[in-house]
Amino acid sequence: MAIDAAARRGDFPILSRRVHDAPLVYLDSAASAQKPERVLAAVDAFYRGHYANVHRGAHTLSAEATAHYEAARVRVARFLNAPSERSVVFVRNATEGINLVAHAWGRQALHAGDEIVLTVAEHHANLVPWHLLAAERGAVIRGVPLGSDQRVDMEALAAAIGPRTKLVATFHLSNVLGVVNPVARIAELAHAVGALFLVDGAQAAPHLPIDVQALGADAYVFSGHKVGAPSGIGALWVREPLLRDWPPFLGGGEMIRTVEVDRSTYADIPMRFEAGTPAIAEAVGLHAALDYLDDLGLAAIWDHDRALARYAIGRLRALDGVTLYGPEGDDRGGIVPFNVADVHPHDVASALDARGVAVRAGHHCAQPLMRALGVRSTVRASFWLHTTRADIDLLVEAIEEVRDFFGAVA
Amino acid sequence: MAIDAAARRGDFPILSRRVHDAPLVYLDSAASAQKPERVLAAVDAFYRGHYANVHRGAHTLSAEATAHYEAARVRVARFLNAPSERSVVFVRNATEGINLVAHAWGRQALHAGDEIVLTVAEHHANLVPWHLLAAERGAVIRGVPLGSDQRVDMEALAAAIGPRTKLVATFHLSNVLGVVNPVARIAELAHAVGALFLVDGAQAAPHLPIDVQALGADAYVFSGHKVGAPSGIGALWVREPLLRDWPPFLGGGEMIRTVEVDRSTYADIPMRFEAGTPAIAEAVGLHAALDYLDDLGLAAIWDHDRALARYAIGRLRALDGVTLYGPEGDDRGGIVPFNVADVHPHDVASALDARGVAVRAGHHCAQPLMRALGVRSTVRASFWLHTTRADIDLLVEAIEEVRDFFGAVA
Amino acid sequence: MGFLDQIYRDAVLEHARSPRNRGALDPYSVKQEGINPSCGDELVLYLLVRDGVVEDARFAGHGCAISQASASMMTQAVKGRAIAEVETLIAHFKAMIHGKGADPSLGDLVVLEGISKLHARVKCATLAWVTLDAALAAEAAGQRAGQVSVDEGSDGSA
Amino acid sequence: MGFLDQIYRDAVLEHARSPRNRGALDPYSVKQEGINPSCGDELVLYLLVRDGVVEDARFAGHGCAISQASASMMTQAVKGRAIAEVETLIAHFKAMIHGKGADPSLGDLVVLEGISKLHARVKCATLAWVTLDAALAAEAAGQRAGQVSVDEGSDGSA
Ligand SMILES: Cc1ncc(COP(=O)(O)O)c(C=O)c1O
Ligand SMILES: Cc1ncc(COP(=O)(O)O)c(C=O)c1O
Repeated sequence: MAIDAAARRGDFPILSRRVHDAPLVYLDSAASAQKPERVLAAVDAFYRGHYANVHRGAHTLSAEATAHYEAARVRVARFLNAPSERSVVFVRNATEGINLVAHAWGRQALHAGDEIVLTVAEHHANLVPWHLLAAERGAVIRGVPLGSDQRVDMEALAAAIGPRTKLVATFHLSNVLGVVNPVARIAELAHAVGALFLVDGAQAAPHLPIDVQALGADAYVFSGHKVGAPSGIGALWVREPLLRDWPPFLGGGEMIRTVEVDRSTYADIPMRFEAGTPAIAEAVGLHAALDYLDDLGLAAIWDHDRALARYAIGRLRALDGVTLYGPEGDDRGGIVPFNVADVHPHDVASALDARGVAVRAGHHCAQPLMRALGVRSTVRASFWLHTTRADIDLLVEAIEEVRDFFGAVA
Repeated sequence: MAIDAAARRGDFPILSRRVHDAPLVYLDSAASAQKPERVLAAVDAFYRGHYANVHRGAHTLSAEATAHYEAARVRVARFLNAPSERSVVFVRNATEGINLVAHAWGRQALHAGDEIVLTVAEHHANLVPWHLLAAERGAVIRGVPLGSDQRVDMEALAAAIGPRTKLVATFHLSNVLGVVNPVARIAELAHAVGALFLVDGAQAAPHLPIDVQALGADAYVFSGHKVGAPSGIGALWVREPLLRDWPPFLGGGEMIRTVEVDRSTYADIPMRFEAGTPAIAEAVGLHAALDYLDDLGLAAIWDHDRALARYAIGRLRALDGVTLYGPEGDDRGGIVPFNVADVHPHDVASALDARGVAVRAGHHCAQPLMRALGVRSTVRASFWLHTTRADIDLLVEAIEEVRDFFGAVA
Repeated sequence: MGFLDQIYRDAVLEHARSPRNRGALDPYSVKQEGINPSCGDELVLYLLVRDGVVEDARFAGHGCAISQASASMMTQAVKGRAIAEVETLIAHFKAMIHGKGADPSLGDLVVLEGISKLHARVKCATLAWVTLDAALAAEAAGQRAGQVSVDEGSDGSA
Repeated sequence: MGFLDQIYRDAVLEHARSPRNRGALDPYSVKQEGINPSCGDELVLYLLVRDGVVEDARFAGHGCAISQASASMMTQAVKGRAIAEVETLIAHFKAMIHGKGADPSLGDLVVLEGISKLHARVKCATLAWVTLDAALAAEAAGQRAGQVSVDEGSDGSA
């Protein structure tokens, strides 16, 4: 079933809002997705009917809340096609998931001179945790450049991976270039040298079918807020035999087996990695969001996304003075960065906002990539299942007016 | 204004629920608080009207979401009477707040042989992070016992604090004993040797007025879910000159200044400690919850709490075969642990649950305290602003039936 | 207390009050500790296994009526059975306690079926069985002692 | 685009297109870098301070129309003023941009007041001023260079 985006708009209450007297055209889904009614309703019903702390109480509400929370874990495992929910850990967001790996795995596995392979197109979330870890452990980071086609340079990647490589960490779908990384191929390269392979799925999760087993990932992270779930929840999946061996990261209630005043022993997975009261209602919301996406079908969403990308790229390319970034092809989803000649991206974004069109401007938490593209920042329009061609037409119209309005402002 | 608990019941949608055909009597607020309508409405309205990612976009929704999020930070500062919101960091829960201190402060400040002073009455959240840290840094943990009155033994505490003490970390209100710790006095002892003084305010925040300056705390943590806010949010406050000097903990977007593929520099406080997309709507919910509490008045809530504790202790003491724990006095809030002779706490809790009365049974994430009390576990009834004397009467009635039902089961 | 009666059936209360096979076993082939971290309850299970048969089983430790009754009935049920049979019994018990119905081979153990409706207490009922499972694994691996948590080997119904 | 016109007033666009006092200053007493981490824009501000007076001010760097216009107008406004006067001006500018009204002493700078309504862009307008503030502090401390982020010295209206 193809996505009927115009009909889907009705699923998102906020899309009926007006901004500066214009109807809202939300083209910032890559920063954070809006929430379908179904998610809001699920969270609200949970608080009104079943809320309590989890894993703790001997009473009905607590048992119900625990069942809801653990059902969400099973749901995430299914969404990722993970073999078991035992190695699904709830975190705040993709960022925390990556930091968890850096601490629990990295602080014991990395030694001086060991190497971490990253690409210049990573989000800061998949750079900074490794900077902090490398500084502590004396490890070396190898940055892989883009090829001339603005995809990750696979030859350079293969060359960067060597006998000292302990980790390869890269994105599944780029939050700027909109392109899918050949993850399964990278997994082979990483595994050939025995390195851990972590995939940052923050942008892929809302857009593509994910199968962590087919991808060959050892660890996979994503954020709930980008898939239409509430803020404050995300998930980390790690291959089970690996996760079982990692020491704890955060300490506190729920993750223990026995505690004395000066020492403790720790619970088995996944509890070992979930210290304290978790984001309970947020997990329930994540469950509802994944149901919503799977009902529509990730394959259909990905088709819709790519069709919109082709349409938008075609229309924007026809505009004088607009520069587009990112590759074209069947591996290109609906994230479209561009610049307007002689107008700063922030001014473009404000001018679009004045017409109700919400886009992002800046470095998109990808400063190294900006440098690789030879820019300081870009405008970025990003699409999702509720985005229509009409939205893109409004974007194009608004960009035309921007040029008129600003004339040449350096 | 005194708290009219019967009227307040109407503020909490879940309290009209029935459990096993009986009206719900929720006496597990210490594990997690139920949510007032006002909080649910604030979160829902935010998602329907103003949601977007924060600190990132140049469009209206993003600016509105950022204003909401930052207003919540200002609100938390006011709730704690902190001098500035700049040193309020949003975290998932109290547990993460304590772990943040252990990592950002502890990993650079602690050296082999340095000492950490804790009490046996701490929640695991205020024990395990220090176990992990001490193991890494070669530090020594000194556990302070209870006195014969089941309060922290202040003489032993004073004796445990010495020239090698680098940290004193203790609770404000005990999650088991229901007693307030003399925090300001402990602050003096800690500061006399130049130690950092961290206060675990997880139980205090829903029940007492908090003034971090008057308490002399260097760091104070609490969880949103215990004050009627959504799950997935909490706050850490740290005295500003201290926090400003701490290195980052989690790495990622938002907490950086500049990023290259192999190194980064970091933002100023509080952003330095908030990597990735935060719990945005949850912060909005926390704001609403703190408004709700301050409108009622924390001083009034504390009076209500203590009056309920006196009433409950009086009634339970009159029951044969019921053992109560925790001190009595003006420093005792509405957390009442007890055991029923010859019936295991879990069986008591299930029997109460069958009558709609929700209590917790177990070690309450305080295993060292259980040992100190000479028990393996207890039942715990805990009260909040919606708890009435009628609720306590139902509890007492149900306990009487428990004894009849089980007879003597060891 | 109609609901309670379904959980705490007379036979359950009777086993809880007068547990069978309580205490240590000597000699034993494996001694396995099982703990429930959420409440701190612990069980110590002793098995004497010879020629693929559980010749004797006893248990010690502390726990609620449900965990004690479950352990008591379990030790009765496994004594004298072949390991393969015991493994089938474990599977059937776990299925029952997770609400998937009671296999006839469970015999008297069906009085514990009601607990499947009391999610908060399922772990109390399974503690003895998870410990038994781990004890058999330890025995097969030639170990004489071990520790297991009831959270382990979760099957998604945690 | 009525809303836009209130923000990008003619004078603002004119300053953005033809910024005054652009480029490096030599000699200078302090060179202060200011950055906006959320977009990566940077400004380098040069001041020549003598006998408590800002004798000259120039700026370099990259930024949007608002940040460039703000820097251009700021350098014009501070030249020749005593440090105490400049500090008052900074305070008045920050008050205006945070929606607390425009003090008459701001003169031409009032054309930037509309930006107070565009929360997402307030930091663009304040970048030059935060940098100026830091430059004066550096100068007072006898330093010749520094770096500051526009997130610093937040007053709760981040
Ligand atoms: C005294 C105390 N400290 C810390 C915590 C941990 O709170 P959370 O689980 O929300 O992190 C709790 C709550 O369980 C508590 O009662
Ligand atoms: C590719 C990529 N990775 C990681 C992240 C970080 O996600 P979050 O901020 O939810 O942790 C993002 C989103 O901003 C992203 O686009």
